[in-house]
Amino acid sequence: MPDDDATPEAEPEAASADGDAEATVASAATTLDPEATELLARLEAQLGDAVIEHGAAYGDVVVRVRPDAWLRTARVCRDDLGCDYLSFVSAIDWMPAPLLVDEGSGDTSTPAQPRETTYGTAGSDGRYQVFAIVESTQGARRRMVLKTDVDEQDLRAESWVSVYPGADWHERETWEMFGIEFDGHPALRHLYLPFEFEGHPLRKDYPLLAREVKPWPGLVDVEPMPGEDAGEEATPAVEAP
Amino acid sequence: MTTGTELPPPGQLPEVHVDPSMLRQLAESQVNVELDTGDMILNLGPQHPATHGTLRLVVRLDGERVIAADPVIGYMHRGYEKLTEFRTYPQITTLINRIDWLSSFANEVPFISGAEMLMGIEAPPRAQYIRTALTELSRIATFLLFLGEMGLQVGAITPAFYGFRDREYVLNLIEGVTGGRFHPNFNRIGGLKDDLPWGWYSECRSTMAKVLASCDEFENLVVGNPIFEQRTRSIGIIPAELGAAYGVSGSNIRASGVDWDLRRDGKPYLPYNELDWKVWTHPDGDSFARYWVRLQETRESARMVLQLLQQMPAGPVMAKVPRIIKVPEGEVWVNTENPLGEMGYYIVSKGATGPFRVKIRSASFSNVSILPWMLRGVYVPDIITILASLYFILGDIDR
Amino acid sequence: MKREIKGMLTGLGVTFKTMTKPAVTVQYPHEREDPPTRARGVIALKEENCTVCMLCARQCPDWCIYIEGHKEQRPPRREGGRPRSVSVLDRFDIDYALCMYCGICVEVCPFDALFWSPEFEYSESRIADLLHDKDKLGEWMQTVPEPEPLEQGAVSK
Amino acid sequence: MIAFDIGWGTTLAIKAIIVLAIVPLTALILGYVFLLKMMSHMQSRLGPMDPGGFHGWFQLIGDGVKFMQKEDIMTKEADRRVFALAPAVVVLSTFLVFVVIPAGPRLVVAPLDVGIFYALAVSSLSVIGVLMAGWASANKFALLGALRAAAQLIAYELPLVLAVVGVVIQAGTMNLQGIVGAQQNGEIFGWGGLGQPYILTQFIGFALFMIAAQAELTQPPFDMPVAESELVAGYMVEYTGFRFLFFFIGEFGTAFAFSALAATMFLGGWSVPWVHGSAADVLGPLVLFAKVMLVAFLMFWARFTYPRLREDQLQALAWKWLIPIALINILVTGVLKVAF
Repeated sequence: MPDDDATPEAEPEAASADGDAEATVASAATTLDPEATELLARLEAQLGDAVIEHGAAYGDVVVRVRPDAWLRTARVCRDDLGCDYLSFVSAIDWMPAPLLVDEGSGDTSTPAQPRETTYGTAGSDGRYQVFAIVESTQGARRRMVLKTDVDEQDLRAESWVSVYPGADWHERETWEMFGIEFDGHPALRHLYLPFEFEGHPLRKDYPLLAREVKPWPGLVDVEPMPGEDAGEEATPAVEAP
Repeated sequence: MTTGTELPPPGQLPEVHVDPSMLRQLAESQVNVELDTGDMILNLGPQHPATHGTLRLVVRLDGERVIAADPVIGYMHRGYEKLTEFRTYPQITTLINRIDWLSSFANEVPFISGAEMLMGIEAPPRAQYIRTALTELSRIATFLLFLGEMGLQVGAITPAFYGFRDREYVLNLIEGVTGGRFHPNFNRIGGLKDDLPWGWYSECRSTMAKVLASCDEFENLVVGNPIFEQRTRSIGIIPAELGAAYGVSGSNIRASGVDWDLRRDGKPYLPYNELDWKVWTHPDGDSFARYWVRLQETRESARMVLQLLQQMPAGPVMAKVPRIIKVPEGEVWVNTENPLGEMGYYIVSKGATGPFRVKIRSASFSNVSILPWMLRGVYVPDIITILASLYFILGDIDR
Repeated sequence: MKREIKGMLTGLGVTFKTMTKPAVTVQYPHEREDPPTRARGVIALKEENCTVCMLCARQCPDWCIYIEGHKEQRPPRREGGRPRSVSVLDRFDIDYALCMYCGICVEVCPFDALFWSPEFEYSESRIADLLHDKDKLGEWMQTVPEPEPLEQGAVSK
Repeated sequence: MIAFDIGWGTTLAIKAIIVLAIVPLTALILGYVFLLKMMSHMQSRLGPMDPGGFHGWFQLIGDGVKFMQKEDIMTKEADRRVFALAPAVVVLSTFLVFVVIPAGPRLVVAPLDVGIFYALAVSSLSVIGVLMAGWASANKFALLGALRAAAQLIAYELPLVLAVVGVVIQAGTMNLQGIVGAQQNGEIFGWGGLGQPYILTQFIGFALFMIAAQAELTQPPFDMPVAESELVAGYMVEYTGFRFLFFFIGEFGTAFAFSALAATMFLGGWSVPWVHGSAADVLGPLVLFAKVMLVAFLMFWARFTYPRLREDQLQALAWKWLIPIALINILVTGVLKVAF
């Protein structure tokens, strides 16, 4: 299992001032203290080849497992690793959001995300990923981030309700927001949204309607002075933070 | 008794051997048919005094006893996780202190410390101390309201006013520093917006004395009261392992005997290890235990704030941060001990001025998810006691 | 049984004791309790400092600042120099019906044109009247207090 | 006092009209002094200060006018006649109790011989009114509130009556004037200076009466039927405007009535030890009013301090504790009565 190093490739141009901070960021992200590595080793011992990839995110172990071993992972975590506390189950849509506004219009109301699709710690082999965090309230009190991939054509994942009853609501919310079916879930029905709501809002391609209704007040330009320097571009598009 | 089928002539009725138990069962079914008592479906909410906002509880009653309860949430859903994808970090700080609006400063701390971890920036010690003091002050404000509110839900009108009166002093303290009573918006990546105003220490010490006095008042008025004990002892018991499996956190799980407090056991995010304080637990796990644990935690927080004032280091409150903040790529999970329970943010950043995805884990969402299990076979008045003792905020549930 | 009776009586004692002590109510219209100096009541605009850089309007999460300006020719500072072109503010409205008092605009303004003032008695009967123009924002400039001194141990910025 | 004789019919009518005028006034006074001012001071706030200038005395009258001009809403599925009649029945029971309360040697509408028995019997009429209200409003919360009220009021009739039996044994008569007389010229171990208010000998009876009266009035710690944090307003939830005013008058009028009964039976009613004859007619009402205020203070003090008992707990309290103690109290009083 290659210890996938999650050092950030894109060198952020604005953070050049704190070069040394850059080094500490990289090291803090990847180092795993002994307890975390021991926890990871015990998990891998139980699951064997189901663990595809693992990484570290600021002191927490991130483990990606095969979709068919998702329920087994939960049972292993609760029974063998002592992670009796389920923090949450949710999903991520890795596709970059479509550009709402054409490039040159100087609309900086939304932070400009990179256009190409990159996957976070422990990678992903598809657009959707279900991820959960389990913690232990006894003993070493460690935490673990578990991820599994979801096939884009057939959005399915195993439900954790039989192991952690608390997952019931989390999975209902994830189904509602991302459209990922959970097999074995007692009653997948709407939790937040009214029952006649179509579409899955947290998907990246789902538009934020509030922003299309009202024009952005920041777009108004100061009209150029009448007469000779009308050609000069009105307000230098200040690089908005 | 299905009519309509042609009965054979009397003489030829088939010889039927009927055993006695069948007869009793037949008689009973006869009775049930007559007394066909259908269950009553009662809608508690979304406008209801006991639901702290817009939670709707569809309850199926048999007389006054609950057969099944199904919480319906989403009336306050503002879609924060979607909004965070369209905002920069300073703008999200103003957003997230509206999730649990009673302890709003405590909401900002995990998000900002997560962003600081991603950027590798360390807030100066004085800023860390002021952050801890303001988090504990918002905890005191939330719990004071709870101590009064629980009395109101169980029937006593007076404690609610004591709770609100003492909470005003604490809110004035927070407003003195941050400028906002409810939504301070005081955290910045790398530290705080400003430093403490002149005279804040003395005002804080006198307020903490008032808080401790009001805790004793609640002890006498509510905890000592036998009617309150009768109404809350062994009502709504949460077993420790089931609570953990449902994700119940904070004082609710500590009241079931789980000695787990993220300020001490979780990732170090604020200088709690430099203070000496005790994590309070209670073995019973019933509504009384939850009230009692929160009362002790209010006192503990007041003592903590006094210690913080003692050891407050001098120095700047803002680290050196580039003017345009671009958080480098990476993922971080930061969870803190908010007054209502474990509040955490899973921030996925791709190097832009705003995060790519923020998963907001709010405490009340899981605390309320245990309700269908807890409310089976409970009286109607006890539903209200359990709802009050769980102490959830609707903004926290619906995000 | 004795513990219960004592519990009941101490409860009565608490309410009686509170009845004898003076109430904490501040009777608002007659008595006033003014908010702390840092209270974020309303945003005041100092028009001379504003250079129509639009940063506040861009950074506002609620999109409630509407600005319009135009450019003008100003005589050069030194006599031989080139005439300066300066942006002048035509319209600077803040819609207080939308504003959530987060303070990003006051903070992000590079020319210190926006200030907080603890003034809070500006409610209107019609929600549309909450859209205040730059004259009203200018009037509030008088109510902006001096920044108060900091606690010991603070390093003044 | 009145020179010419105007026949007992008209005097009865005049007295009845006076009582009809007094009851809303007493409800107003009690509501204002205790519900508005005392409750707020107990909660470290001032209560209404602006209406009417000095300490907001006009507040409740203003509320009354507000209620009267409010629209009278009746839900579509409501059982119209029963819905309209319910508040009348509740208030009727309050007026009937006042008939028998003496405010002076001659200031009583009808000095019935069965005085106290009549008063308690009539006060339980309100149960029917409450049930009617709960049933007619076609609202689940109201129905729950009404059923709880029925169970509670019936359960607390018994301790109420048993608490009074001690006094009746000691006074030898059920006529309220007789009870007041007995207390006026009885003496404690030979010293007749202070008369013999039955609270000294019947303090258990007094405590039981107060607890049972608290339950009859559905006030905390027994306010299950009107549990504002659960059933929003119990059986009163669908009532608005003038009909709600009826319930308000009913509630505080009955509170005044029970305080007056308690004052009459345990604190010597209108009697002051040294004053007899016609002077008592002038002083009587004031003395009674002062004693009523004292008793009502105890009632409302408990109301603003205690949380609410669940209905199965308050039933257990009634059947397992109050009734046995009341029976023992009657036994002891009977034995002492015979012995001395």
